[in-house]
Amino acid sequence: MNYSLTILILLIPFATFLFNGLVGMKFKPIVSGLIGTIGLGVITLLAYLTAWQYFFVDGMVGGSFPKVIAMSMEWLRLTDALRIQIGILLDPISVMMLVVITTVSFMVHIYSLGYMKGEKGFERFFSFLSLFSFSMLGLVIATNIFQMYIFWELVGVSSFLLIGFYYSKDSAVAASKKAFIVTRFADLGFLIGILLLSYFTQTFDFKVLTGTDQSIFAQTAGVSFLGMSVMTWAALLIFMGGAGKSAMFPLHIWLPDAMEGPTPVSALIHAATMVVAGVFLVARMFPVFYFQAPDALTVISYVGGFTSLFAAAIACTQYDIKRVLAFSTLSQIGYMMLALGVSGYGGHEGVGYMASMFHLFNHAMFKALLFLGAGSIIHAVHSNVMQDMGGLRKYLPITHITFLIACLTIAGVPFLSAFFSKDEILVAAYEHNKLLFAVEFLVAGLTAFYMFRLYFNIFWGKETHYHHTPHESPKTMTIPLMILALGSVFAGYIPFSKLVTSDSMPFESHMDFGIAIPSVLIGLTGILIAWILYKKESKIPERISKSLGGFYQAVYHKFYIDEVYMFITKKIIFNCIARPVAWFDRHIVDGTMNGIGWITVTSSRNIKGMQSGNLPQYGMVFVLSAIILVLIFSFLI
Amino acid sequence: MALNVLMFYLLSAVIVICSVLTITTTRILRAAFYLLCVLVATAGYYFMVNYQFMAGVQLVLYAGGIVVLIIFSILLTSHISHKFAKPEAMRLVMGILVGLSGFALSTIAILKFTFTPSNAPAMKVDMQAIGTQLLGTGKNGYALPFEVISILLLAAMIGAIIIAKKGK
Amino acid sequence: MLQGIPITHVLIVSSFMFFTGVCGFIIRRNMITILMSIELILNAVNINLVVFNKYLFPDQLQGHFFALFVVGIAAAEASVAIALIINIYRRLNSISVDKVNEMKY
Amino acid sequence: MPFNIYDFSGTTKAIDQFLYAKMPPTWAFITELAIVGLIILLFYAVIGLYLVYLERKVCAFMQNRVGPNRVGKWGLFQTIADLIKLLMKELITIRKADKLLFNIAPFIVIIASFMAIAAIPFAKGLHAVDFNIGVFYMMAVSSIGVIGILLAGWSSNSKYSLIGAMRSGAQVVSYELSVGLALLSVVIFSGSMQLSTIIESQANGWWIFKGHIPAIISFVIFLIASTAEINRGPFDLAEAESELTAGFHTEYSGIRFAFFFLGEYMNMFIVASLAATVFLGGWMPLHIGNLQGFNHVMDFIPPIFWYFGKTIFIMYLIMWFKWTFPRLRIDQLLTLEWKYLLPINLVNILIISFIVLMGWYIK
Repeated sequence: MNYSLTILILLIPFATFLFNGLVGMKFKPIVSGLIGTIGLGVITLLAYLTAWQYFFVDGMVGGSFPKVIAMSMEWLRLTDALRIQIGILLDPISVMMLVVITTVSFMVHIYSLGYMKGEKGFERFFSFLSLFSFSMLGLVIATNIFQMYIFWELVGVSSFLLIGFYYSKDSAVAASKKAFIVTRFADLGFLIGILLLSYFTQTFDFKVLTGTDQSIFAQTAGVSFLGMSVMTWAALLIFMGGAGKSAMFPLHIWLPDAMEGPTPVSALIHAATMVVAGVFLVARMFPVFYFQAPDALTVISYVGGFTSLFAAAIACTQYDIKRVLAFSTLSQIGYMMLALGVSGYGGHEGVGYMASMFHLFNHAMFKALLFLGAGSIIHAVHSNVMQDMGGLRKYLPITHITFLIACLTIAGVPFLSAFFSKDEILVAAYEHNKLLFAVEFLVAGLTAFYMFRLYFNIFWGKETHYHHTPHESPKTMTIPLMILALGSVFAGYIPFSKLVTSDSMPFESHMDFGIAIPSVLIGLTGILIAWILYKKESKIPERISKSLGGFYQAVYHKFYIDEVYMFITKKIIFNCIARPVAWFDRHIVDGTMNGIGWITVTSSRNIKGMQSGNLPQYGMVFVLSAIILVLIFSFLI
Repeated sequence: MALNVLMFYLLSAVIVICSVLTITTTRILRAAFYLLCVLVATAGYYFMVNYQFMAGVQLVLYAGGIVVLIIFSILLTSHISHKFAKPEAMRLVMGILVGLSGFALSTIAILKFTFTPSNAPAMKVDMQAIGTQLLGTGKNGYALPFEVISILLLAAMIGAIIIAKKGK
Repeated sequence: MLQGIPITHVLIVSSFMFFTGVCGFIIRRNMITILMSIELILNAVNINLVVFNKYLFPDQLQGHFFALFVVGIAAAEASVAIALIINIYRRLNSISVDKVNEMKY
Repeated sequence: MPFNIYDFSGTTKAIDQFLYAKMPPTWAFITELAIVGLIILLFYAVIGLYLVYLERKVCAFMQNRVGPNRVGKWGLFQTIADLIKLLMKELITIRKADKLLFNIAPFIVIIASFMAIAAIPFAKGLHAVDFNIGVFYMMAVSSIGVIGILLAGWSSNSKYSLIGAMRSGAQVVSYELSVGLALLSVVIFSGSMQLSTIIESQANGWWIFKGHIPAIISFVIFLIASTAEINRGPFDLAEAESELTAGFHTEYSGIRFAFFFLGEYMNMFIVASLAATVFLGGWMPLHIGNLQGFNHVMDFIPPIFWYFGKTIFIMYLIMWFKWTFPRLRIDQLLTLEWKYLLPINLVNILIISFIVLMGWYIK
C-alpha cells in the first residue's frame, strides 16, 4: 500500500501551469505545449498505475474496496474538532475519475498541439489547461468537502479563463462572465450547504460523512425549516452547487454559451470533466443523500429527468454544431443525475449509482471524441454552422469514421460502450419510477435522432462548395480521435459492477433484454428518421418545423429561458428592488455622510490654524504632555 | 571586576556618548556614523544576554540595512561642505528641557520600582526554538504577527518604490 | 550579562538613549537626522524589551520576538521615510522640515 | 600538550586549562583573547599578502606572462616588498575631506572582515567562536563592511569616490540578498545555522552532492552573488579604473590604501571559505555515504589541508572570473540581481523546502 507518488498527480500540472504561465512566453510556443503535454502524459501514466494498484494489486479488503487516505496534512484548524485537511482520498470513484480526467485531458493536450497551432497566447492556453487539470484532479481526490470546495472554485476560475480565452471577442467575454456568475451563484448554495452540514456533523471529512457511523447526524434530528428537515436543506443546497457546475435545468444557461471557448476546451471542460463534477459531488456524498435526505434524491432524479428531455428537445432544433453537442451533454448529464436519483444503496439496489458512474465514464470518452471531431470539422471548414457543411465524408475520412462511431455509441447501438451503461440506467429507472423511465425512453430516441441529424447534415446532405477544399487535420489531431474512438467502443466491456458501486462491494449485473431491446429499437427508429430526413437534401424538415409553428420557435429559442432570466433580473430585480435601494443609498445614506462631511469641513476650517505642519513641534508637545500626565498621575493623585 | 561587567559599562559608555554625539554633531554623515556605533553597541548587548539571533538581526537589519539606507540618502541629498546651522534658542531649550525632564522622570520611576528577576531556567534560544515559535500557531506562537509584518513589509516596499519612482 | 549587572543600569542607559532621541527629534531640522533620532528611540525600546525578557522571564521569548518585530517595522518605516525624503528633495531641493509646508492646510 | 593534526580540540583545550590553572579567570580569559587575536592578525596578514601574490601570478598565467619573479624565488617576496613600500609612503589627506570619517573608513572595512574570520572553522576544533547562528553572523558582520566603503567615498570629497561608493553600495546591498538566500538553502538542508553542525552534517557527503540540483543552483548563485558582493571583476564597476580612476579609494594613499586593498582580498578569502564550508564540507574530507574504505583513505588527509584546498580552489574560480569576463554596466548588474538571481533563488528555496519537507534528499 504505497501511493506516495499520487501527490505528483497534483504537483506536476501545477508546476507546468506555473512554468507556462510565468516564463512560458520566453520560449517558443511549442516548448510550453510540449511541456504541458508531457507533464500530462506522465500523470496519465501515474493515474493508470494508481488505478492498477488500487483495483488489482491491493484489491478488496473484507469484501469491499477501502477508502485509502494516501496523504493528509492539516491546513487550517478552526477548533479542535473542526479542522481542515488537505489530502488525497482514493476510493473507486475517485480512482475512476483520475483515469477519466487524465485520459481525456491528455488527449485534449495532444489535440491542442495541432488545433491551437499559431494561435496568439498558445502558452497561455496550455498554462490554463494545466491549471484546469490541476484543479479538477484536486477536486476528485479531495479528502474533505472543504478541500473539494476550494478546488471546485479553482475549476470555476480556470473554466472562466478558458471560456474567455479569446478575450478580444465580446461574445467570449460575455460567455465567460455568464458562466462564472451562474456557477458562482450556485456555489453560494453549495457553501451554505457545506456550512449547514458541517455545523451539525462537526466534520468535513468524507470518510466520516459517508462512513457507516450514522451517529454524527444525531444532532440534525428534529431540526427543520419550512417543513423540510435540515439535512434535506443541506443536501439540496449542496446539490445546487452540483447543479450549477453540471448545468442542470434552471442553471443550465451558461453551458451553451460556453461554447465560445476553443473547441478542445469544450471537449475537456464542458463535455468530459468539469460538468460531471456535479454528478461526482452527488456520488461522493451519496450515502448522506440516501440515508439522510431521500427527498433531495427524488428532487435530483426529477431535475435530471427534466433536464435530459428538455435539452434533447432543444438539441433537435439547433444549427450550431457545438451547441447541439452542448445540449446533448446537458441531456446526458441529466441521465446520470437521474440514475443517481433513483438509485438505492448496496447490492443490486445500487444499480443506478453504478450505472451513473459507468455512463459518466463512457460519456467522457465519446463526448470528448464528438467535440474533438467537431473541432476537426471546424478546423477544416472554418465555420460552426451546419448549413455551411455537407458532404464532408470525402474530405475528412478519419474524422468521419470516428465521428460516426461516437454517434453510434451515443445512440445506444448494441455492443458499443454507451449501450451497456444506458441500459443499466433504464433498468434502474424502470425499477423505481415508471414515469421517469418513460421520459428516458423517449430521450433515448431523441438522442439518436438529433445526433444523426447532425451527422448526416455534416457528412452527407447537400453538396456545398467550399472556398478551398477542406483537408484532413494533422496527425496530432487525428490520433487522439482514434484513441478516443477505441475508448468509446471498448469502454463498455469494463466490469463496472465489480469495481465501482454504491457501497464499494461488487455485485453481478445482467443485461435486461426486456428493456434493452425496446431501447435499441427506439434508438434505431431515431436514426432511421434522421436518415430519411437528412440523408439527401430535402424540404421535409423545413415543412415539419413550419407545421409545428410556435412550439418549434419556442424550442429553437431554448424555451426562452435566457429571456426569462433577463426579464427577472432587468425588469423585476433592477426596477423593483435595486432602484429603491439605490435611491435610499443616494439620498439617505449619502446624505447623512455628506452632512457629516459638511460639518467636519466647516468646523475644521475654523481650527486649521492649529496645524502648523511643524513635526518637531508636534513631537515636543506630545512628549511634554505625556510627561505632564505622568507627573499628574504619579505624584498628584 | 568581572570582565562582562567591564564590557557592559564599556558598551554603555559607547551608547551614551555616541547617542549624544548623534544629535549634536554638525555634520550629517558623522551623525550616521555615530548612530552606527550606537547600534553596534546595542548588538553587543544582545550578544551579552546570549540572544545571538537578535544580535545578528540587529547587525544585518539596523547596521547593515537601515544605516546603509540612511547613508545612501545622505549621499544623494547632502554635500560634504554642508554643516547644520545652530538650532534656534527656543527650540534648543525646549528640546533639552523635555529630554532631561523625561529622563529624570523615567530614572526616578526605574529606581523606585523593585524588579524581581526570575530564577526560572533560561530558555535555549537556538534556531529551532525561534523558528518553531515564530511560525507556530498555538501558545507562544507568533504566526499571525509574522504574517502581518510580512504584509507590512510588502506594502512598505511597494510604497517606497512608488514614492521614489521618477515621474513620467 | 546577568551576574553583577543590575537591571536598573541597563534601563537607565536605554532611557537615556530614548530621551536623547526625543531631544534630537525636537531640536533638529534635517529630516534625515530626525529619522536617525527615531531609530534611536526604537532601539532604546528594543533594548528594554530584550532586557525585560532576559531578566524577568528567561523561560519565554516574548520580548525577544517583540523586539524582532520592532526591527522589522523599523526597516519598513525607514525605507518609506527615505523614499519620501528623496522625493521631497527632488521637488523642493531641500530636506529641512521647515521648508516642507506645502501640504499645510 | 597533546598535538593532533586531525583534531585540534585537544590542543586548544589543553592551552585553555593551562592558562586557567596559572591565572585568575579574568586574566586567563584576557590572555586567551589576546592569543587568539594575535594569531588571527598574523594569519590575516600572511593570507592577505599571499593572496595578492596569487592573484598576480594567476593573472599573469591567464595573460600568458610570467608575473612577479624578481624578489625571492619565483617572486615569492614581491608582495612583502610592496607592503614595505606602502608602509613608508606618505599619508595624504585631502584638504576639504571629513578627516574623522576619512581616517576611520578603512578600519571599518578591516574590522568587518576581521570579525567574520573569527567564525570560520579551519579544522576540527580550530575556530575562535562557534555561534549557533554562525552563517547568519558571517552575513551580518560582512554587511557592515560596505559602510566603510560608503564613508570613504563620501568623506574623500571627490566625485569619483562618491560615484564609486554609490555604485558599490547599491551593488553590495542588492547582492547581499542573493548571498543570504543561497546560504539559506543549505541551512534548510542541514537544519542549523551553526557552522560546526553544518560541517558535521556533511560527514556522509557534501551538500552540493547530497542536495540534488537545487543545491548546485544555490552554489552557482552564491558564487556569482558573492563575487559581486566583494566588488570583484566582472562586477568591479565600483572601482572601474577606466572611468572612475579607482572608485571609492581614489584619494587614499599609503597604508590606508593598503587596508582597503587587504580588506578586499580578505573578503574574497572569507567568501571562498564560507562557500567551501557550507557547500563543500569545510574541513570535512570527501566522504561517500558509507563506503568505509574510501572514507578512511580520505580521512588520512588532514582536515586543514582539505579546508585550504577547497578554499583555494574557490578563490581560483573567482580569480578566473575576473580575468575572463568583461565588466558589466550598472544597469546590467542590477538587472542580473533583481530580475534573474533573486527570482531564481526564491523559487529554488521553495523547491528546497518542499524537498526537505518530503524528505527526498540524502540525510
